[in-house]
Amino acid sequence: MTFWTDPIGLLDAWLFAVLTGWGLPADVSRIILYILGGFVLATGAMVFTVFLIWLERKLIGRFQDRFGPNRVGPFGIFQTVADMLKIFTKEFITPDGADLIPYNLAPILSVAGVLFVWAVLPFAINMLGVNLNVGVLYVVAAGAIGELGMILAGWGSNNKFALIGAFRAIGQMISYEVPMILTLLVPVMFTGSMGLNDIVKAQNPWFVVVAPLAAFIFFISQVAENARAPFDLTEAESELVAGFNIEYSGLKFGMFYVAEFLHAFTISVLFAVIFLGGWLGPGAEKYPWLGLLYTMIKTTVVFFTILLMRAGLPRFRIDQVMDLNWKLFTPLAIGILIVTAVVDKSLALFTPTIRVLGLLAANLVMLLVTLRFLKIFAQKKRRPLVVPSASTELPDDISEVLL
Amino acid sequence: MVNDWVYIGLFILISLFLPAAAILIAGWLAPKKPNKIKNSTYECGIETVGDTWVQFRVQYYIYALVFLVFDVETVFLYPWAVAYRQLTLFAVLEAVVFLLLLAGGLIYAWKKGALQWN
Amino acid sequence: MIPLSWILAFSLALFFIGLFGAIARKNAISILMGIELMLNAVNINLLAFWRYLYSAHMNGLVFIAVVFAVAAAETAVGLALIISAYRNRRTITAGDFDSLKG
Amino acid sequence: MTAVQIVFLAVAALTLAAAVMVVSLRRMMQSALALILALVGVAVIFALLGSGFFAVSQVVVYIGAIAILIIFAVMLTQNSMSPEHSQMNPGFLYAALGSALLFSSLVFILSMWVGFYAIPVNLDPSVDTITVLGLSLTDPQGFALPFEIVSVLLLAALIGGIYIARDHHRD
Repeated sequence: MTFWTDPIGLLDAWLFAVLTGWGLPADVSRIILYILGGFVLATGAMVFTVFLIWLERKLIGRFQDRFGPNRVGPFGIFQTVADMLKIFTKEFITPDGADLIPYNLAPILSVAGVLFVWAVLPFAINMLGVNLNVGVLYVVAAGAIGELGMILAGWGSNNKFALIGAFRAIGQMISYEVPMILTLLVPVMFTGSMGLNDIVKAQNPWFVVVAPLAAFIFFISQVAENARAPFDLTEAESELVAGFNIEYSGLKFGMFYVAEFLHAFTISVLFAVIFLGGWLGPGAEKYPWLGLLYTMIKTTVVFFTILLMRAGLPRFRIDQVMDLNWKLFTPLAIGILIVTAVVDKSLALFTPTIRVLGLLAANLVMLLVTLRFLKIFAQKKRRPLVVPSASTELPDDISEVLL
Repeated sequence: MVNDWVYIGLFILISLFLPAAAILIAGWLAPKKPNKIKNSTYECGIETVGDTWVQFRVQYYIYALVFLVFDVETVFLYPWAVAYRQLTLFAVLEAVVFLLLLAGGLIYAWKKGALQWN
Repeated sequence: MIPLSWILAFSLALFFIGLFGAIARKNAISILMGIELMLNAVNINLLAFWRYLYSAHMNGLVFIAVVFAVAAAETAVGLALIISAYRNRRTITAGDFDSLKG
Repeated sequence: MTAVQIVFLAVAALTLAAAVMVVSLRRMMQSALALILALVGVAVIFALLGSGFFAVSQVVVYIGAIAILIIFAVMLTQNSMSPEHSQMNPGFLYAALGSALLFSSLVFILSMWVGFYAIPVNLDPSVDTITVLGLSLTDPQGFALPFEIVSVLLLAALIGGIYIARDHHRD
């Protein structure tokens, strides 16, 4: 156990020795170390958000042919720090008639719902909070807490628009949770465990290779759950009066903001861990720092994709969002689950290569069938529009968007 | 195993504490000058009309209903997925029947137009 | 460890609070919430008995899962009924649903 | 008293307080929030009893879905009950009395049962409960029938709920 093979274990053993050396019982020292570790991890995540906000603004600026923040510090890197200083000293305006407990609990729950996930994220083979044996479901449960935060915000504000925004947000989030839960079953099936670190270790080859469709659906439903462009119709900042968070000001509003940005990064890590092999890579088992590097590279790729989607795609309409979920993703996710389970079980006796090829072929067939169906539906839908009344409406079918 | 949950419990408390502490500190730093106009409900400058807690379309409830049914299935399907490696083909087919019944419910909802946003 | 008696006393108390809610409240949604509390108390009991007395068998755990499903089905249909009744009669007071009275 | 016992007592007290709030608060929304608190308390108890899977499922199913459904229903029917009036049936004191009586008599009867003072056996750490649960759920000699019946039940609930809740006047 050296600094290069197990840095956290080393630090932990050393601190444990120090604490017990002071005469503390072993249990108490262990709990103190847990609290310390948790604090470092959670605070690290929050501080990291400051950097993420700068990165995102800078990149979105570049995508849109602007400079982005460039005044405070080199490349404007201290811009968010300045923003933070400002937001910390802004007044809290509490609307009349607000239900105070839900109103104040909501921003806390929103951030906490994202932070919870960090307890189980494996960044390297031995750099993680815990490898919880129900890790995947724990992540889903944390999402439920975030939803609760939104509903409380909408309710507590005593404002029609906030409530309508909250309803829309919740409707969208719970809808996209369905394909997410279904597609998450596929990696669990391949692994035989719900622990995220076990899932990483089992990826030979990466799950994105054996279950590309599931990975795609999981990715899109996570982005939708994060409620950012192109799925940000709960907020639509350029068109509507914000969303559920309209009555918040100062840092309480900032907390929703932090939650959103941290969430975007968290789902990138999650996707990298569950489908892109997490810390797997040459030499990562021996040298966790390499594993950390691999995780970060994969996460960055996913994060860039999310940002590109945000910058490049137009916003969906609410009926498109709902149709995309209920009429395409959910049935497809059920189909994927059934086909994967049956194909994998029937190929269990063959060599791994044949198994992988079989699963790939199954995915390809499903993709082709889906595209075929979408085409038929699109033609069916399009027929009334051919009437010579020269309707200039845009096609309002989800399949149009996808094809 | 139990230790895992101790860590999770402590971590949950910490992640609730951090944002709460930040908000408290900000509340202590920030000025407090409430007045009637500032505290009134923000509805684009228009006076609030009627009861705030307006009623909502039933569509949201139907989405939540379908979601609930698919959510409960996790309790059954996740243990099945964890045990998948040790299952026989027959046991896998049982879960397929389970999923097909749920898919039948989804198709019913679709045909009845319950999934249609209008 | 926690003695079984504590857990059983706790779940009994939760059950009877739920029972009181289900009997004494006027509002149909409140009645449903009382029933949820009772089902949760039952689940605690099932888990406790599994853990303390029958940890070799899976019966208790399967039953908990079934109770989850039953609770979900009951909530879904119950609330749908309440909403439907509200739409027709503008009330969700359980005592007012008396149109079948002769 | 060990640390586990202290945590249990604190959580149990919190859960019971929340449950009392559920049945006594006048505003439905606050009552629903108290219900969520009680459900979280029960989830913690599940974790203390050594079943992390059901603790997490409790949060996913009860808080993530059932509580949200209840909140939706509360909002949909908001105007029907004004919180100024009593939410209790006229004879609620009898209900309270009856519940308390039944509770104490049951505790009294239970206290004479030997199993009441049982101490938990240590779980075999080599057995993964979730895997065993999954195996027995699909085992034809085990619980395959309940497993399939549950899917029929859920299907029935889905169809029934949608049929009832839909607005029949609109179409």
